This record gives sequence, structure tokens and C-alpha cells, in this order.
Amino acid sequence: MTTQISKHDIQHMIAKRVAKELKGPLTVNLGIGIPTLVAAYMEDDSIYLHTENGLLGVTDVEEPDVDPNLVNAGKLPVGEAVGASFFNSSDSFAMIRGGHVDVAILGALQVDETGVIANWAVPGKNIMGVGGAMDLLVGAKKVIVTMSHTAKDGKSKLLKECTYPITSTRSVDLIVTELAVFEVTDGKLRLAELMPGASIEDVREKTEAEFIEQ
Amino acid sequence: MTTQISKHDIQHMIAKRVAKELKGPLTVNLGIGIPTLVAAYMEDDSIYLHTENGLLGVTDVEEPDVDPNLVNAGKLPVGEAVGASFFNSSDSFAMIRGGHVDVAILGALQVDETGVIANWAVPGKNIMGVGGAMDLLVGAKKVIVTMSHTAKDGKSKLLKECTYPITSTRSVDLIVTELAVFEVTDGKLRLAELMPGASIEDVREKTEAEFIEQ
Amino acid sequence: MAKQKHSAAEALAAVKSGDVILVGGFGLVGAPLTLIDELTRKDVNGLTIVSNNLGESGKGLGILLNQNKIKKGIGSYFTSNRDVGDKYQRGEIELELLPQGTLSESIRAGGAGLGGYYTTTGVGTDLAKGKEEREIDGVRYILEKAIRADVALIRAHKADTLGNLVYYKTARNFNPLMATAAKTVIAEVDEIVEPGELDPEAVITPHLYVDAIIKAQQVLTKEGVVSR
Amino acid sequence: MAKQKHSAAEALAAVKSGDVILVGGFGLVGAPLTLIDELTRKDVNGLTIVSNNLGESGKGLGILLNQNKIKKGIGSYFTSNRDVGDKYQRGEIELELLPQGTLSESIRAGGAGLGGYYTTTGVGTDLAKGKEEREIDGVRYILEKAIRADVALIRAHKADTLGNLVYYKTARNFNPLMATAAKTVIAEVDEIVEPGELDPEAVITPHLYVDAIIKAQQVLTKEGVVSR
Repeated sequence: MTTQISKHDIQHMIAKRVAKELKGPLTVNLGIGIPTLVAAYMEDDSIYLHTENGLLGVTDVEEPDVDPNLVNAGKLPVGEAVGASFFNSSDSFAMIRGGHVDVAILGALQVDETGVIANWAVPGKNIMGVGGAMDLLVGAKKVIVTMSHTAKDGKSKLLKECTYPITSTRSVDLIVTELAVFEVTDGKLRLAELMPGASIEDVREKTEAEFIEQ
Repeated sequence: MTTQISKHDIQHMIAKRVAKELKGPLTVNLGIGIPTLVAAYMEDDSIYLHTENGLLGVTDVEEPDVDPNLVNAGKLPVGEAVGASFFNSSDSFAMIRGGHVDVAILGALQVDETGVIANWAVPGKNIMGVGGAMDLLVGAKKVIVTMSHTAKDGKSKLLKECTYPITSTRSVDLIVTELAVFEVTDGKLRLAELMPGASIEDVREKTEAEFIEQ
Repeated sequence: MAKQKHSAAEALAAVKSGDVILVGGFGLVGAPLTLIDELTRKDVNGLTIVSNNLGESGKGLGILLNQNKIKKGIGSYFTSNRDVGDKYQRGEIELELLPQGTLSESIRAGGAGLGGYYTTTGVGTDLAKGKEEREIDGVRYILEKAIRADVALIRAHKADTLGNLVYYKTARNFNPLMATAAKTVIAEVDEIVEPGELDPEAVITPHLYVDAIIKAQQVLTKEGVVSR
Repeated sequence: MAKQKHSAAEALAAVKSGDVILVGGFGLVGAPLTLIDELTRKDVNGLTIVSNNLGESGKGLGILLNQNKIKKGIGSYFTSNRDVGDKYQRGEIELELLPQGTLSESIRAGGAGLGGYYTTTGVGTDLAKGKEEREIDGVRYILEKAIRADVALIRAHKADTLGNLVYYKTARNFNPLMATAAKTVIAEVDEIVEPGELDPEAVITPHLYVDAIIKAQQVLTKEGVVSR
């Protein structure tokens, strides 16, 4: 149907779409992967990036200015904005868990049809890492999920029910894939938008979860 | 028996005796009243005074240097030592409640014969203030109580049982009055020392609590 | 943006009757005197005030008290204002007395999204009455609940225009905690500077906590409270 | 006094088999690399390590892991070291996985003398299994217990000789919390200065928390970990 586009292009298309959602002033926490790419597309000066390892005011950094002790939650080098502040991990998570971060943008392995996500563990493997995912899910005022619409095996990642362990009982607010944008309202998915090049048939075919079409 | 000495002199005698107990390095919190006077008699350079309103490194201050925004827990002007630090109230009480303050020196209205004290409320009056008393009692590694041996009506303040509401179930470690020094061990008072000019008969007569005489 | 407000009245626009209000300060030190003064002029009542003390007789929060605008006080040391006891005696105010460490920890817990916590402070005393007690690893604790509010009125030393705050000496006290635990946080400061002028390592209250800033007009000096 | 030690070995003198040890850092950033290195040379075992992660395969705490000195790991992200999973599979290590916010909050709670606290994080998930759940004011919380330790190994930027500490950028992370929650706190720093050289308003860890200080010899640079 659509011409094959690269994984790189898909990721950037999703990131660009998410960036459109962000109207400042906002404090935003970006997860690892696609969410990190969102920063490059944000156009509003009054969006402040929070990273849970202890910085409000994350910026990009160019190679000559890389500081090994200034990194984001993905352990990638970052810069600090004018007006930034540093704090310890419990103060950082107090911001998250206390509801002071406006938006969290996260990746997910699965989303169910009520907007509950699984993004930290796979059954049958040892449960080895959770990081700040559960904290962000309960604490952020708004949660946006970015992910590919289907898994490597072609199966939908938008399911009737998550088969992986859930991250929180809280429903996310928005889901952006390479095919569609879904809003979650009253525990139901609603197709808000088709992504460039995607058709409603694509979305129907590749979405196991029930969703409202308009 | 002893010649009448002034309240001022009594207070300073008690403060001086308490100061002898303090061998640095120590972090010490001084309560309001007689405890505040202890500072003047401390001779060890490595004693650091903590005040629960947010300063480690309290010093005396002379009138020209008084800063209205630099006070101790009694709201009296103080100075700051070289190497001092400021912190907020919850960090300050985390120090106290987390067991990081070595010694608290407090006043008391009553002490019972197990070393439990009452120092924050009087029955029949409205209960209006507690401040940091209960926090210091549970948290300080060592608690030293300073008080006059008897109340204004002449009755002993060292009682079989407190008639006022207790501050904590924890026994204090040392009690210093104008007549005697008592150590508290295994929930029993032991007379450790007579104060200058006091006789054992004085102490027996004015102490309702059971105590071990040697 | 535009966190900087032109007047205390503008900054207090969101305050309404029935609100729970955190007020910083340890006595007058670190108290938001300008905002308190303005609050006494505002037509609101039924307030719950969370503050270490309720001012002094006829001063600061003491004026608000005498205006009968305070329905309930939560604090650790009401003794500093004799009017509080009189009002309590007459049944005109509800009071909740907390150990000072519990007051500060509960406000922090509110800001950090916690429901409550177990502390040893107060165990076995009159202030533990009605509170759940439990043993954890052989130690007795009581459950204290988090405190959250509609509004926080705080005092800082400097703000940048983004809302980052630093404090001054022992005027810090409850203010940084209160900045985390209210829906609307209003700070009065000595000076407002440009972003970049505060050291990122030394910012105490990051700007995401702060909604409005005004310059202090009532200031504590050696000679007492002075208008400027 | 004499908090300043001449060597990492001297600083670690108090560490013994069976100890619970807090280790600062988020990956290598803010990790006390010199002290970890020395710990791998020390003849101790049966350690419980509380740290966000257990190093990388064969690096930092990863060496200690491969030496079979770690009985139990408490952290939020063991994924950074594949050896942890293998050892766990073979039943050679006990693991307790906590959300990162819970890990940091529990350490703070330990330092503050609390028994535990109620958090919404993890409610309804596999990580809530076996944990007490309760509703407070209509919200579901789980009980998390405080974490306390025998020893904390932390990384700071500067210390004064009294033991006051300041940190550097995102190398701060867990270090100031860990400084509050152990009986013995050992800090490695870039620089040791005289009292009075650190701004009292900007000290992050007041000296009462710190027992020993050494100068860092293993340092994270753009080129990786370098001995100096």
C-alpha cells in the first residue's frame, strides 16, 4: 500500500507529530527512544525538559561541549538550558510523583483498549529493570505514548488486553503510532487522526483493540 | 542551708555543668531557655550547633551583626560558623528524626523515675504548642534535660510518674538540676553527682522519684 | 509565562473562601508578609491555614485570625499568639497541632505525591490519639497523612523570571516544602533577576513549582516589619 | 575529626562481610568509582548492594558481582548488566526490583527516620505483589518500607575538611540521599577545600552526615573511566 519507509523516518514522523501536541508553558519528561527525538521538533520556547536523573532544563549538546557528568535518563550526553536547575533523585521523583510534570512521553510494548500500557517487562524473561516508568505513569498530568503500531512479528501492539505485565492501572492520554493518533477518553480509544500515508483500512487491520472511529 | 543564689546564677551553673558533658566531634541541638546558655560554656571546637529552623553551625552574634533573618529555634538572633549550612525544615527534621543529631539539650516540666519527660503541655490548659520537642526526643542519640529541681510551688519535678502529658516514651539520658546530676540507665535514675553547694539530704527531700544513690 | 505580577492583589486573585492555604515562615522570619497583609484585605473566609504558627496577637496571620477568616489552623506552635487559645476556647476555631517535624514532613509528602508515612515522633503521646499505630521491624510508628493545599504563600530571597527560587539563611524554613504542595504557589521575593543569574546547582525551588511572583513590600528588618 | 583519609583502603576499613551498602550513581555518572574499585579488592562477601544498577558487565559493581561478593541487589534497572540476569537465573543472587522513584524515596525515608510510606507508584502491577495496599482519601496506595544501610559509598564534587559536600550536575542523583541513610558514609570527591570555601546556602550534604572523604582516583571522562 504505502511505499516502505525506513524505521528512522517512521520514528521521526511520530516524534514530529507528538511535538505538535506540546503548547507551552509545559514541563515535559521524555523517555528513551522515540520520545527523545521529540525535542528536535518542539517549537515552543516555554517547554522545559525534565530528566529524572536530576535536571530541569535539558537541551541538546554538540560534541565539543559534551560533559560526561551531564546526561539524560537514557545516559546520553545533554546540555543545560539557561535557567536550568539540578536536584537529587528523590526530589526529581517528587516532581514526577507529586504531579508537577505536565507531560510524559513514553514508549510502550503494548496498549490495551482502555489505554493501559505495558512497557517494562516481557513474560518468560527475568524482570530486570523498571526505571522511572511506573513513577511517570502515576504522576505525569498527561501521558503520551509513542510506538510502532505492530510488533516485529506483525501482531498489533494495540490489544484488547495486555499480555505483558502492565506498568500502571492508569490509562494514558494519547497514543501516536506510524498509522494513527488515538485519544483515550473515559477508558476508550478514539481514532483522532490518520498519520500521513495511512488509511483507515490499515488501522482497522492492524489494531486488535476496539476503538471509536470518530 | 545553702545561701540563696539567684535564678540567673542557678541557670548558668546548670548550663556550665552540661557543657562539661560535651566532647566533640558532636552535633548538638539546644532547646530554648537554659539549654541556650550552654553554648557559652562549650570549650570544644568540634561541637557544631544545629537549630531545627534550618542551620548547622550556630554561633553567637554581636549586636552590630544581628540579621533579622538569621535566628535560632527560640527566634533569637544568632550568627553562622565557618563551614555552616542552611536547609529547609523537613531536611532539618530528617536530621533530627533520622538519628543524625548526637545530643539534644532540652528543658522539662517533669521527669518520671524512668527518665520519661513531660515538657510541652499542662493539663487543664489548651494544648497550643509542641514545636520540635517530640522530634528531638525520639531522634537525638543522647538527650540531656536541664531544669530546676522543684516547681515554683516547691514540689519536686522529679516524680514517680508524670502528671503532665509526656513528650515521648523514650527515657532521657541525663538530668541536670541545680541540686544534682542523674544518669538514666535501664530505665532507672542514678544520682551521679551533687551540684556545688547541694547536699544529699537536699536531693532526697526534693526528689519524689526513686533513684539509686550510687 | 508572565509569572511576575504587579501587585499582591493580582497575585492573590485565585484565592477563594474555603481554601486550604500553606503559609511559610517560622514566626516572622521567612513569612510572606506582603501576601499575608493583602490576604487580610481580601473578602474571603472559612480558610484553613497551615503554618508553623498563626502570627502574633494582631500581627500577620493574627490579623486574619481576628477577622474570623480562619476556620481551622494546622501548625506546631500556636503559643506565639494568645488570641488563638481564646478563640479555641470559645469554639471559634478548629486546631490541629502537629510536632514540627511531622508538619514539615507531611507537607513534603503532599508535594511528593505520597499518601502518608510512618514516624516514631509522637508515639505514645497525646498527639498520637486517634492515629494508627503499627510496628515495623520491631519499632513502633504512627501513621501521619500528607498535607496538600489549594494555595501556598511563600517567601524567597531571589526569583528569576522563570520562577526559580533561592532563599536567605534561616528564612528558608518551610518555604521550599510549601512550594511543592499546593495547586497555586505564590512567592514574594526581595529581587527578581533574569534567567541564568541563579546558579543551577544552588536553585532550591525549581521553576515548575512556582505560579506567581511579586516583590516584597513588607520586609522584616532589625527594626521590625517595614513597608517599602 | 580527620575525616580525610589517605587511601580508599583506609576509608573502607569499616566495611565487613554481610554489610548492606548503598552505592551512588546513575550508571557510571556520579558513581564512586575509586571506592567501588577498592571494594573489589577487599576480602568481604555476602554483601547487599543498594544501587540504581549493578554496573555493567565486568565493570564497576559488575566486577563485585562476578566475584560472587553480592548476595542481594536492590535497584531499579539491572538491565544495564546482563550478568545480573544470568546469576539470578542460576539462583546465585537475590534481587529486589523497585521503581526508581520508590528506590530513591525509600532511601530518603531511611535517612529521615521513617518506617515506610504510601505511594501510588506500582499499584496494581507485578511490583506491588506482597505489598500492603490501602486507600487513603479515595486513592489507592501501596506501602513501601524505608531502606537503611551499614555503609554508603558516594561521589561528590567538592568537600570541605568538615565534610560538607556539593555535587556536580547530573552526577548528584542518588548520592545526597544515600549520605543520609547509612551508619558510615564515605565520600570520594574531586577536590577537598577549607571550611568556609563552600557557600552555606549551596551546601547539599551538611557535614554531620559524612564520616570519611577521599580524593577520587578513578574518574569518568569523555574518554571513559581514567585513573589519575
